[in-house]
Amino acid sequence: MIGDLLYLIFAMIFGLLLLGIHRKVIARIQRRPGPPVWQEILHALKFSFKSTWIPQTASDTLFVSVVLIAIGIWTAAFFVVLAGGNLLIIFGIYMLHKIVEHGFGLSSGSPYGKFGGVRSVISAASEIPLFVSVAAVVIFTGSLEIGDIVAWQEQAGPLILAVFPAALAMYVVILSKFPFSPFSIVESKEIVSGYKTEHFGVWRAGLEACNGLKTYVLLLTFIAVFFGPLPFLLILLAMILITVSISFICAFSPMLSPFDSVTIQTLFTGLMLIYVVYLGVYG
Amino acid sequence: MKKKTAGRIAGIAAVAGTGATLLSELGTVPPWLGIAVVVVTFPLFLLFLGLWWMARETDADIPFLGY
Amino acid sequence: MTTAGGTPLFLLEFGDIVISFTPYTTSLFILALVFTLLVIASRPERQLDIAFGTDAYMTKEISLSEMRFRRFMAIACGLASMGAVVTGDLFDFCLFTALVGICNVGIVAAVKSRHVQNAAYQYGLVALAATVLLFGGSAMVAATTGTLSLPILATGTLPAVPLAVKAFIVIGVMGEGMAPFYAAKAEMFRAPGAPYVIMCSLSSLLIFLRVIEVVVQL
Amino acid sequence: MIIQRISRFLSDFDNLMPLFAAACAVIAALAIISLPFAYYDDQLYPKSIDEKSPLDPYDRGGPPFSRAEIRLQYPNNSPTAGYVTAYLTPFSWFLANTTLHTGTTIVAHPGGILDEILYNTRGLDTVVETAILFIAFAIGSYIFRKGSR
Repeated sequence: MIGDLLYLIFAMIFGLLLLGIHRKVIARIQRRPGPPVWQEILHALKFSFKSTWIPQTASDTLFVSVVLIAIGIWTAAFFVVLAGGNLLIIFGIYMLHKIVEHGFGLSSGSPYGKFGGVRSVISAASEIPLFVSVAAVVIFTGSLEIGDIVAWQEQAGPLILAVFPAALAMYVVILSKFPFSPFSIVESKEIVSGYKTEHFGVWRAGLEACNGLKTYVLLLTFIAVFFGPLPFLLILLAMILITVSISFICAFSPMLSPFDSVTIQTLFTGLMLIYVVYLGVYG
Repeated sequence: MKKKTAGRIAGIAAVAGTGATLLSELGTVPPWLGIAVVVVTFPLFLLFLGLWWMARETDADIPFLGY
Repeated sequence: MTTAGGTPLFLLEFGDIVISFTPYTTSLFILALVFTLLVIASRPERQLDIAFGTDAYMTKEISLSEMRFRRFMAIACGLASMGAVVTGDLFDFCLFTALVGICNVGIVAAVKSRHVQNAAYQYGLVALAATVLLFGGSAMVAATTGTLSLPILATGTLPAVPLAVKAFIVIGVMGEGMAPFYAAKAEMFRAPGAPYVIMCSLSSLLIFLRVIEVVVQL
Repeated sequence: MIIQRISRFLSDFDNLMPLFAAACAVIAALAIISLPFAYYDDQLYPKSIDEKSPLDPYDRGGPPFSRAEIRLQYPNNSPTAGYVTAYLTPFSWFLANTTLHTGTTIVAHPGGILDEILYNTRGLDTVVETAILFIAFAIGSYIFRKGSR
């Protein structure tokens, strides 16, 4: 159990490292030198050393507590995955990250933050593909407990072979949460930093910590659900590989305009829905 | 917030989190309770640790306003 | 007795309606509770507006009476979503969902912005229409299975609910909570008063998360 | 591009109602195609419809103020089901077991009094139903007052 605590801190740092690798790979593809891979870890530390206060226009309780909630929900998600808990809880937490984004964006009173928050509401449509992939997983494994799903894969092989479209849907979901992706409209540069604009100092450091943990947990869930039981080092390797593949997509594609991003994700959801109904009826 | 307060809260959160984890390992409290305590205390610990190590111990400088 | 959300930790009995706390519904319940407490504790932010082309900017203040009313609505919305995520009865779930829908309109009804109110009006119309599907769906569930109790429906011993009926319930919840029909909700979000406005989106996400569990186990 | 056209249509909230109506129409069509649904007649509320009664669809049968026969989902949770006082909120249940004055407080609970009229058993439903009405009334009155100021 104490090991779990250390693992939690490791997950946070490794998640930040993955984000750093992400930036580095994008930079190298675009023929820039790019920051060192541990840049995001340094970022988190740097922000925690900066001066901290609360903007005068902000709704202060919300402004601060939303940072606590952001770290809290992903800590909970981490333990749920670790314990092989319910997949629905993970997705619930994923959806709640939206609320956290709204809270970040709206609580400060800044117009940039507000636009980030409003875009986060618009992009809520990207959550739907996720649920459709759950349905496909349930049809095959008959359970929503991550432990059961992993156990099922021990006998029947990785789920990604059985339900490839569902894995693709979940991949898109992870992609939309990565910075610089075509779907990351909530933090695009024309609205400064989107919902994070007004959170600086320790608040931002907390957000960075949450981002690291979030990246780790999402990738861990993806690997556990679609690749089955892997040894620890192989999991880390798989995470790096998935991150690199996402970096390639991010490097080669422009960011979509907000409503286009949603439309494309919605179309994708429609396809997934048809696939799941097909699976449910004929599978 | 004073440096001392922030440090204390971070300390309490750290002790509570590790304590609950230890207790659940020993079987005194059920495992879910240990996890729940960690979920609550971990964010508190992180934030107040940050607030603690950057907090000023003296008064701030007079800001430069002469543009 | 295992449901899609896990084995119930305990069941709270309200006569023939049972409120079930599975790990899943409990976590949703706690989140709704936390945000409701936040609504009670926090004051609205003062939104900044920049007048384009000039250096001028102004803050939008929320008057006390408006704040009170919106806080009341946001708390009601929080309570409704708490009810919706834990209830173990389909009809009851539909009722709570309808309550969430009407509270969402209430949260922004007091805002003095024509644009926001127009969006809220459209949203209100959709929420109104969605109740037909919602209650129609639950009535059809009762007709085809003879029960409304979700834990009993989850046992899988009853006749299967037709796919179209499940779709009725899902689209009803979508109409109430507006998950994919996001346009109006996004416009409603432009209203000042962050803690209250967040409740709109939190409640709709929560009922949506819950309906996934409900539909999976029907 | 077609995607841009779609997203422009979606982004206008005035198009919301047509969009939702279209979605409803599609699903209703789906429901009509999949008809008939099997009717499961072992119901919670056993019905004996007397078409000759002047109260026809609303005649719930049985003499008033006596126990109505209801097939319960959870019989052990509601020992008093079928009686007029079947549903008591936890607080009034506590009062009823400790004092002799619940009868005077039951009217204060919306569920209590409405149950008498409606269902005899599903008390929580009636509480939520009235809550919806109250909220709608609150919004309506607030907007009305705001307009008159």
